[in-house]
Formats: sequence, C-alpha cells, structure tokens
Amino acid sequence: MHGPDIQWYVILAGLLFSIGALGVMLRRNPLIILLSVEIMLNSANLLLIAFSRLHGREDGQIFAISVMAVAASEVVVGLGLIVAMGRRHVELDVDKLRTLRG
Amino acid sequence: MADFLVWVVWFVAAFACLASALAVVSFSNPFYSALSLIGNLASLAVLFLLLSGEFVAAGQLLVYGGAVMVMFLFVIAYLGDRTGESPWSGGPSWQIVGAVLAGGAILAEVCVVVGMQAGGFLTKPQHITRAFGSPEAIGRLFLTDHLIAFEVTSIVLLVAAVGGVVLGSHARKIEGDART
Amino acid sequence: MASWLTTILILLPLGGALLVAVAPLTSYWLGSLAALISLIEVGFWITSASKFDFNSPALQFAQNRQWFSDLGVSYHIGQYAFSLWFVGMTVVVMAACTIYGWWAGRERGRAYFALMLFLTGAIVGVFTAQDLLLFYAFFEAMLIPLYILIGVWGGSNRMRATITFVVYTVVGSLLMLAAIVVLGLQQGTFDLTKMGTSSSTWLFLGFVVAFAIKSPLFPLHGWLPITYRESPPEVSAVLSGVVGKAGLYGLLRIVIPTFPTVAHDWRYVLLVLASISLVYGSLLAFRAPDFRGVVLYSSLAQAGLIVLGLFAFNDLGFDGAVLQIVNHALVSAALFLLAGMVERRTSTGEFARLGGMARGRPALATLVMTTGIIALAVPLSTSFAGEFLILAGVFRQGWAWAVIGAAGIVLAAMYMLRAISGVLHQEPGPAVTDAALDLRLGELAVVVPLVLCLLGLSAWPNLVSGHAFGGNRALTQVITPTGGYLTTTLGQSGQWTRYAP
Amino acid sequence: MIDKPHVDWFAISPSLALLIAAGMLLMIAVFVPAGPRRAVAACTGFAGFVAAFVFAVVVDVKSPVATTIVHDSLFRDRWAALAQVLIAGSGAVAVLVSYRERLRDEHIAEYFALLTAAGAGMAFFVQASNLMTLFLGLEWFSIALYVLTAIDIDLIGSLEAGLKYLVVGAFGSATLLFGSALVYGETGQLSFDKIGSYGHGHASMLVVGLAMILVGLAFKASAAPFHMWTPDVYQGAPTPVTAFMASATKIAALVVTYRVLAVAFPQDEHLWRYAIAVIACISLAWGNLAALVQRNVKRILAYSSVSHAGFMLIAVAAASPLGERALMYYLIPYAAMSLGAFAVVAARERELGVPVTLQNLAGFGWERPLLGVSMWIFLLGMLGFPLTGGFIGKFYVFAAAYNHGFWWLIVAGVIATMISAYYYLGVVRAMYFRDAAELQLAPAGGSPPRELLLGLGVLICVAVTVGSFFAVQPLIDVARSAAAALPL
Repeated sequence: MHGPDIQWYVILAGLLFSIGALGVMLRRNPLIILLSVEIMLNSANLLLIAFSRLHGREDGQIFAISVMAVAASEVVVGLGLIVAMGRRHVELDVDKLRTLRG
Repeated sequence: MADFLVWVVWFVAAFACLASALAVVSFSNPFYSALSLIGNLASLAVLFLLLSGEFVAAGQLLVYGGAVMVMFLFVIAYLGDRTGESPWSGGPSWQIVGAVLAGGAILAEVCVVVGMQAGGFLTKPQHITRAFGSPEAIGRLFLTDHLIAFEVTSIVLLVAAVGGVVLGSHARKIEGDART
Repeated sequence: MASWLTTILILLPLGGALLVAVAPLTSYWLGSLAALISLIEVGFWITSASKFDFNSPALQFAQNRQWFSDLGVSYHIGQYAFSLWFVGMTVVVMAACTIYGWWAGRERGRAYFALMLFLTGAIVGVFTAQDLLLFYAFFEAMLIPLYILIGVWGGSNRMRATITFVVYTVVGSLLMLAAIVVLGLQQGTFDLTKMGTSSSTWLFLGFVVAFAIKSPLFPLHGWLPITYRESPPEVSAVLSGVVGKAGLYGLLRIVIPTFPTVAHDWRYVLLVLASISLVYGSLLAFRAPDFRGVVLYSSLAQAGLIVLGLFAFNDLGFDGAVLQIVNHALVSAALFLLAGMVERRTSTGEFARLGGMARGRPALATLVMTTGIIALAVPLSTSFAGEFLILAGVFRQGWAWAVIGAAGIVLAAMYMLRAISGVLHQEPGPAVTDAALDLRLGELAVVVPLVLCLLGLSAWPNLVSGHAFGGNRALTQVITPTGGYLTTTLGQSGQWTRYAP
Repeated sequence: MIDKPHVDWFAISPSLALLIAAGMLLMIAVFVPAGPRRAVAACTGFAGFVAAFVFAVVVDVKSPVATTIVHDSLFRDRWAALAQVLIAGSGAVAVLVSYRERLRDEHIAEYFALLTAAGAGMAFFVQASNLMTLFLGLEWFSIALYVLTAIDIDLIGSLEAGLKYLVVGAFGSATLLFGSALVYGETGQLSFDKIGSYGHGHASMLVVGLAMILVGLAFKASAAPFHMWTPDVYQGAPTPVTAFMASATKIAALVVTYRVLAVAFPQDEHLWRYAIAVIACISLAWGNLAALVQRNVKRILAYSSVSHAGFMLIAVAAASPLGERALMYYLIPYAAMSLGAFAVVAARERELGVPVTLQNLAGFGWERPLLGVSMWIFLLGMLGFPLTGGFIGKFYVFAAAYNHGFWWLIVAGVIATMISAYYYLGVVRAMYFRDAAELQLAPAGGSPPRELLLGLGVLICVAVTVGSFFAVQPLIDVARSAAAALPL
C-alpha cells in the first residue's frame, strides 16, 4: 500500500499547529481559544502517530493516547473556569478581562 | 489502484482537517466552532487509521467525540448564546486578516521547510505487522514500558476532576475583593 | 588570642547590632547599650594597637578560613599598619557618632542604634578584609544601613538624597563586582595576599570608578552635596569621615598593588582629576552658603588631595595620604558634628542667618576654632604634616602638581576662616537667639575626644605617618613583596626623607 | 501474560508521599467536619511535604550513581533529588503561609490536596527522563496550578488569573508537545539518553523541535518573552499559591530545562547556549524595566521573578560544571527569598483586605518589625546584596558566565542589577521612609491576630536566605554532587 510519505504528514501537522496557534493568539473568546488549543494538541498527535508508524515503534501511539487524556483534563479545568466566570456574568472576552492591572 | 485510493482518502481527510480547523478559529460563535472541531477530529481519526493507529483512532472518536465535545456543547448551551445568531457576526478586521496572512505565510514556510527535511518513507516498513497499533499491543506497552505514563495519565485526570469540582461550586456573595 | 582581635573588631559591633535589635529595652537604654558597645570596640582597638608590631610589614592579627573552595574565596582578614590606623579612626568616629545619636535621642532608637553598630562592623570589615569578595561584601554591606539611616532619619529632601546616593554607589560597586569576578577568576584566587598583578585597563577602571565614587572624586561626586546635607549630622560625619575613606583605602590597598603598571600609566589622569577635585571642591566650599556646605565640599577637596598623594607613587605620598586620611576622618567628623550642634540650636546652617555665636558660648567657640584651624592646616597641626608630606611626594611627579596642591591649601584657609567667622564672629544672625545655649556636657563628651585625638596627632604625626607601612618600608614591599615594578620605580627616586616635627 | 516491569518505588517516594497526602486530603474533604478541617488538612499537607523532603534527602544520599527506572521513564539521581528537596521545602513553607488564607472552608481540604498534588507533579517532573514523562509531569503540576490559581472562585480576579494561566500554559505545553513530536520523529526515540546519543542527522527537525521544547519550558520558567502571563497570574492567584508558584515552579522548570538540554541535546550545545543566553538577556531587560513602573507589590515581585529567571538562565547558558553548580546554588536562596517575600505580602494583604501596593505598604516595617526586617532581607537578597545567598548566587552565575567567555552576560547582569536596585529599594522605601502622616494602618476593627505559622515560615525563609550566604561550601558540595549526575 503506497500512501503519502512522512513529509506530507509533517506539513499537514505543521499547518494544523499554526492554525491552532493563530486561533489562540487572535481569538478572544475563551471557548474558541480552548478549541484552538485542542487543534494544536491534535496536530502534535498526528505527528506522533505518523512518526510512530515511520519508526515502527508504538511508543508514539502511547504518547498520543496520553496526550488525549491530558487534553481532556485541560478541557475540564478550562470549561470549569469558563462556567465559573459565566455564572458571575463576566463577559467572556480575554481582552476585556482587565481586573488585573499594574 | 489501492495507492490511488489511499491518496484520495488522504487528500480528502487532510483538506477536511485543515478546512475544519480554519473554521474553528474563524467562527465567531463558539457553537459552530465546536461543531467544526468534531469534523476536525473525525478527519484526523481517518488519518490515524491510514497510519495503522486503529486504537488511537477509536480513542480519538470516543474520548473527543464522545466526552470532550459533549462537554463543550453542554457548556456552550449552558452559557447561552451571547454572540448573536450568525456565525460570522462582526467579521474579522483588516488588521487581523493581515496578521493572519503574514503570520500564516511564515509559519507555512517553516512547516514546509521542516517537513521536506523529514526523511524516510512510510511505504515499506517490513517490521510493521498487523498487530501494530492494535489494542493488545498498545495495552501491553502501557502496562510494561510505559507503566509510569499510564499511571500518571490517570493522576492527571484525577487532578482535573478535583479541579472541576472545586471550580464548579456555587458563587457566594462577597463584600470585599482582596486582590482586585 | 591576638589573631582573634580583627575578628572581634568586626563581630563585636555586628553582634551588638543583633543584641540591640532584640533586647527588650527602652530606646534610651538601647542607646546606652550601643554607646557602651562602641566604647568597648574602641577598647579592643587600643588593645590591638598595643599588641601591634609596628616594625613588621606583615599582615597581623590575621585569620584565614576557607569560605568556598572552588572559586578560591576565603574569610581572610588581618591588619597592616595602615589598616590599623584606619580601623582606629573608624571605631573612634563611630563611637563619637553613636554617642551623639544617643545624646540627641534619635527616635526609633532600636533600629537606629542597631544600624549604627552594623555600620561600624561593616566598615571595620572593609578595612581589614584580605579577600576581594569579602571586601566587596563588606563594601556593599555599608550601603544597607546607610540607606536606611539617611532615608528614615534624614531631612525633608531625604527621598531624593537616598535615591541619588544609592544610584551612584550601586553603579560603582556593581562595576567593581564585575571587575572582581573577572580578576579573581583570571588569578585563580580572590585572596589579595596571594594575588599577582594584572595589567588589564578595564579591570583597573572598574575598581577606580567604584572607589572614585565612594571617595568621592570629581566628576563622580554628584551624590555628595544632597546626601551630606540631608543626612542627620552624625551620619554625615560617618559618611565623610569614614565611609568615603573606604574608597581611598581601596585605591591604596587594591588598585595600586594589583594594577601597578596600569596605575602608573594612568597616574596623570588620576592626578588631574584629583587636582580638579581639590580646586573645584575648595571653590565650592568657599561659595557654600551654609556651615555643612563648607564641610562637605571640603571633603571633596580633601579626597582630591589624598589621591594626589596616592598617585604621587612614592613613599612620601603614601605616608602623607595615610596620615591625611586619618586626619580628615577626625576633622570632618568633628566639623559635621559641630555643624549639627549649631543647626540644632538655630535650626539653620546658613551663614546669612548665623554669626556671633562665640559670644557667651566659649566651649562651642573653642571647639569650632580648634577644629577649623587644624582643618586649614596651620603649621604644627597634624593636617599640615599630612599635606606637607603629600605635596612633597607629588612634587616628585612634577612641580606643577605641588603648586596646585599648595593652591588648594591656600583655598582651604580661606573657606575655613570664612566658615569660622560666619558662625562665630560678626553680629549675631537672626537665627541666633539667647535660647541657643553653649554646648552641653554630652556634646562636649562627643567632640572633645575627637579634638584631643587631633591635638595628639599634631604633637606626634609620625605616629601614623612613620608607622603606616611597618618599619620604614614602602607600601609595595609590604603588600606585594614579589611585585617588582613599583619597587624599582621607587628605588630610583627612593631617597625619601622623613618628616619629623 | 504480561511481565510486570520492576518498579523502583523508593526512587519515586517523594512523589508518592505527596500523592498519598493528596489522596488523604481528598478523604478529609469528605469525612472531616468543617470545624477542624482546616487544621487537619494543613497538618496533612505539611506532613506530606515534610515526608517528601525527607524521602528526597534519603534518595539523594543513596543515589550516588544516576540510573533510570522503568524503561527510561524516570531518572533516579541527585540532580532530581536535590530539586525535589527544594520543591518539598518550598511546599512545606507554602502550607504554613496558606494556613490562614481567606479561602472558603469547604474548599480548604481540596486546596491542600491540589497543593500537594502540584508538589507531587513537580517532584515527578524533575525526574522525567523521556519526552512522555516530561510532558505528563508538566501537565500534572500545571493543571493543579491552574485550579489553585482560580481556587478563590468568589473573586473575579482569581478566576481571570486562572483562565489566563490555563490558556497561556496550554499554549506553552502544546508547543512543547509539538517540539517533542518533532524530536521523536527525527530520532525515533523518546528517552533523553537515547536522543542524546543520536548523531547529527537531518538536523533541522531536531533543531526546530529543540527550539519548541525550549519555548514550552520557558513559558513555565516565565522567562521573557514568554512571561506575559506572569504578572497577571501572580497578582490574581491567592498569595500563598503565588509564593509556591514563584519558587517551586521556577525550580522545576529550570532544573528540567538544564537537564533536557544537557542530556538530550549535547550535540546542539553550540546552538542552545546562545539561544538561552539571548533569552536570559531579554528576561533581564524586560523583567527589570517593567518592574520599574509597577505599583502593586505582587506585580513587582512577579517581574522580579522574570529577571531572576534571566539570571539563572545565564548559568544554564554557561553549560559547564560551574554553571550547574551556580544554577543549583542560586535556586536555594532564590526559592527562600521569593517564598518569603510573597508570604510577607500575604500577611499585609490579610491585614488590609485590599491588594498590597507601594502606597499601602507605608509604615509596615515599623508596625511589624519582624516581617518588615524579613522583607528587607528578601529584597536585598533579590538585589544581590551581601549577607544573603542572593549575593553569592549572582557571583557564581557571573563566574560561570565569565569562565565560559560570556563576559557580555556579566555586563547584562550588572546593568540589570543596577536597574533593579531602584524598585527593590523602592519597596524598602515604602515600608520605612514615609512620614508619620502617610502611614496606613490596619483598618478599623483592629488587625487580625499575628500569625504564628506565617511568621515561622518567614523565619525559615530568612534562615535559608542568610544561612546560604555563610554555608556556601556545604551547599556547593551538595550542588556539585547533584551536577555530577549530568553528562556535561
């Protein structure tokens, strides 16, 4: 079975990572920022699995599964924070979070 | 012919993946973003399958599609729609578009350069057996070489669960805000 | 036992500071405790002076404990003959100032006296440390109490004074730290007695700038006016009398022995700066509108004079510089304290509002007169001896320097006489009322010993100048027995003559 | 049948002790009634940290030879053990400082549980010996810290800080993860040792991966320009949490940074050394300049922690045995000083009930002589004055930089110290120099009772800060034996 070589995966993962990173940096809604972080983590997962296949070692897949669990943990905490803020009727916009200032 | 099919599947999945990721970061309504992320996850799962990661692909769909996304959608529903009906309301400003184009061009260039340097072919790995990426193989590794990682993953989840409980408790009326 | 004397001289005030900080006493009793400790310190110094072998050029009362080995840093302290004199002037001036603070009843006594004692220990450490890093540690430690002493007990403009003071000194000392790190690592040891010489101009400049700021030397004296004016008078006395001398000591002990060739190459630069300090400081002192102004600018002038002596590069200059350092410590401490006493009575130091204080105040008049006359170096005074030695020494570098030095001495006579007459003579100024009494017993007890020391030195200046380097040896032979450069330069012009009254 | 791997339980005993404490604290949260809960929870947390401290010391003594356990998952060596000692010590003091923090009673046990869990995560993190345990350890303590930052959920500021920390932290760890994946792709290995023994291949993927790992770690160490979360998070988090973060996180991040660089990327030393040096310079410049304009004391200390990251990175950039010693030594007084300084801020904050600024710090030094003098000592130590370990730390760092030919880093460090004098002494000025009229006393109703435990914690910090100045030789010996575990 001839499929795309590793370069294709690396480029795809890199693009995905960049999109996610841009999302984190440019978006102001914390929910979308969290989603963008998920994209970043997923891009790393794609890379790990592709390399795992390239090297014929399964530890990359193991790594990827751990990352999924970690990503889920981050989401739990992140959503918990967002809900807590939502309850206090804080506008969900990171640029408008200006309680903390010098 | 099989090769051709693989390429087609790959391109479709990769395109879907990029498109949905772009959609996630560009929708202004988080509800649509979350939906797009599901598409992103699904297309990634397809790619994982192409890479003999059956177990990971299944995990991806179960953990993300099943748990994480549901949480997201619940939270979005709970908080209510605060950003208007249209997914494109407001629209990105010109500065942001410019920044995205400039930054994206640089990043894409880096990705391509780095990617082209990656050597090796995925095509003829004799050492990849049918068992590669299967639940048994993964499970065995998790309980032997990567036992520590396995245990720590569960600890991280536990910490996050405690955090979720703490953060989820109800707010109290308070008089003075000591740090703000 | 004798080898512990230096350590005791350092640790006694530091321990005393700790004791004062925690002792459950009232402010008054804390003050008396601090005064007592500072007097015991003087007693220990007298003991060490009596045990000191003035004929030996070696380091005495030395102790050497390794501090950390991989960089070759040790707790190495000890005293050369000149160190002994510097320690002596320190403990005497600090005791006088502590007692004055006690007499004046400084508020927040606990902190005040603890800091004064801490300062004493730090300064003694500076004069006795034989390890560069240890020296730096004490040098920096001096700044800590001074910062608080000026900032808490200073005048109305003390905030700016502390900032100016700290900015200057921190800049200088950090340059020195960089130089110390580089020098020590190049030499493989931080021990001054084991260190060879270096010919790096950059390192030389790092040290010189730090010491020139502390001394102070033109053009790095910017912190001087505001700091000396805003400090409490006894802190000004300490600053000018002792702390500034740490910079001159650094030139004598570290810069010249460690960088003999560079120092010799750069001597004209230093001599020019010293001459400018001398003349410019004297002119500023002459124009100063207040008593403290005269004294503080005269400190600048005197620092210039002493540097002239140091960079004359011969025994006469070195001997004279050591003597003049001791002299000026006592003179400026006494004058600052007297200025403080005058200000305390009239709440101003401006000559425009002073005058006529001699009438009905014989003790004040006598003390101001005596100190002032010693300060302006009348013949037979110890200052005259010191300045004469310095001028004789610098004359060998070229007659022009001696002319500048002599001009400085003439100017000193002018500004000091102006100050004396501005305070004591003429018609009583508007600020001088009958309520301004003569000096009280406590004040006399502070100033009279300083003046007595000066009179004693006037009778026998050779006590210091003749016993500054152990026997009749040159600084270079004392400190770097192997460092040949200076010995040979001095050897050619080495027919020095001793001044004996 | 699966062969169970042999696990050297003793090697992970510090983490385990803290984990057990965390588990017990979760039980306490459920079973102990609200009345004694705070005391019981604090005792348990303290006991956990002390046990971890003791275990780490024993591990340090008994591990003269570095080994790895469970297939290169974790190191057992003195480099990690010494870092664990410091982390556990910081945690124990943080418990003392936390005791009277005004948190909800129903959250107090969870608070200590998360604190011990964070400590356990850091103890695990410093042992990490492959990319997977590195990432997992990082996330373990980070997630605990995100929650701890936001745990005061009644305060918007705390939540906001937590969210900012989470977003930036997740960004950083995703970067680290992507970099790890690239390194894994190039070498086919996860373990640091094997990555280190992999020769130069297609270097660009390795280099980009290394750079991204560095960026991820720099986020945690709050080195500029990856520090932007630091002031906000330090300000918004409950002050004891800030104290713990400022000391323990920095220890963990820097120790691991150096380990990863030295073990996994020795061939690229010529690259990362300059990268680290540049990051160090940026941190020094940015941290110190930004601190100048701050009024809030916690923000001043936050920027100061950025600049200290710069100082310690100088030691990393030196990448020599002397640099290793310098880094380990520097961490000891630094941890004590930053813990202590935040503890004093916490005391003032509890007195006033408002954020501590330079303005309302006026007169504090006279009101509370012990805390005032302690704060003064901490600030002077951060400034690098003698009689504190901060002085020797800076000296060692400069010595390491010079020995490696990085004289320009000394210049940068000296200039940074000059600038920092202004704001450190500004805090002293605020505490002592104000006129009586400007003094701001505790609000009506009297100040809260003096806190014995907080005072004790501050005294411990003072003892370490000052003691490390005198006991340089033993500490350097310990640091030297720790550094012997590393290949460079």
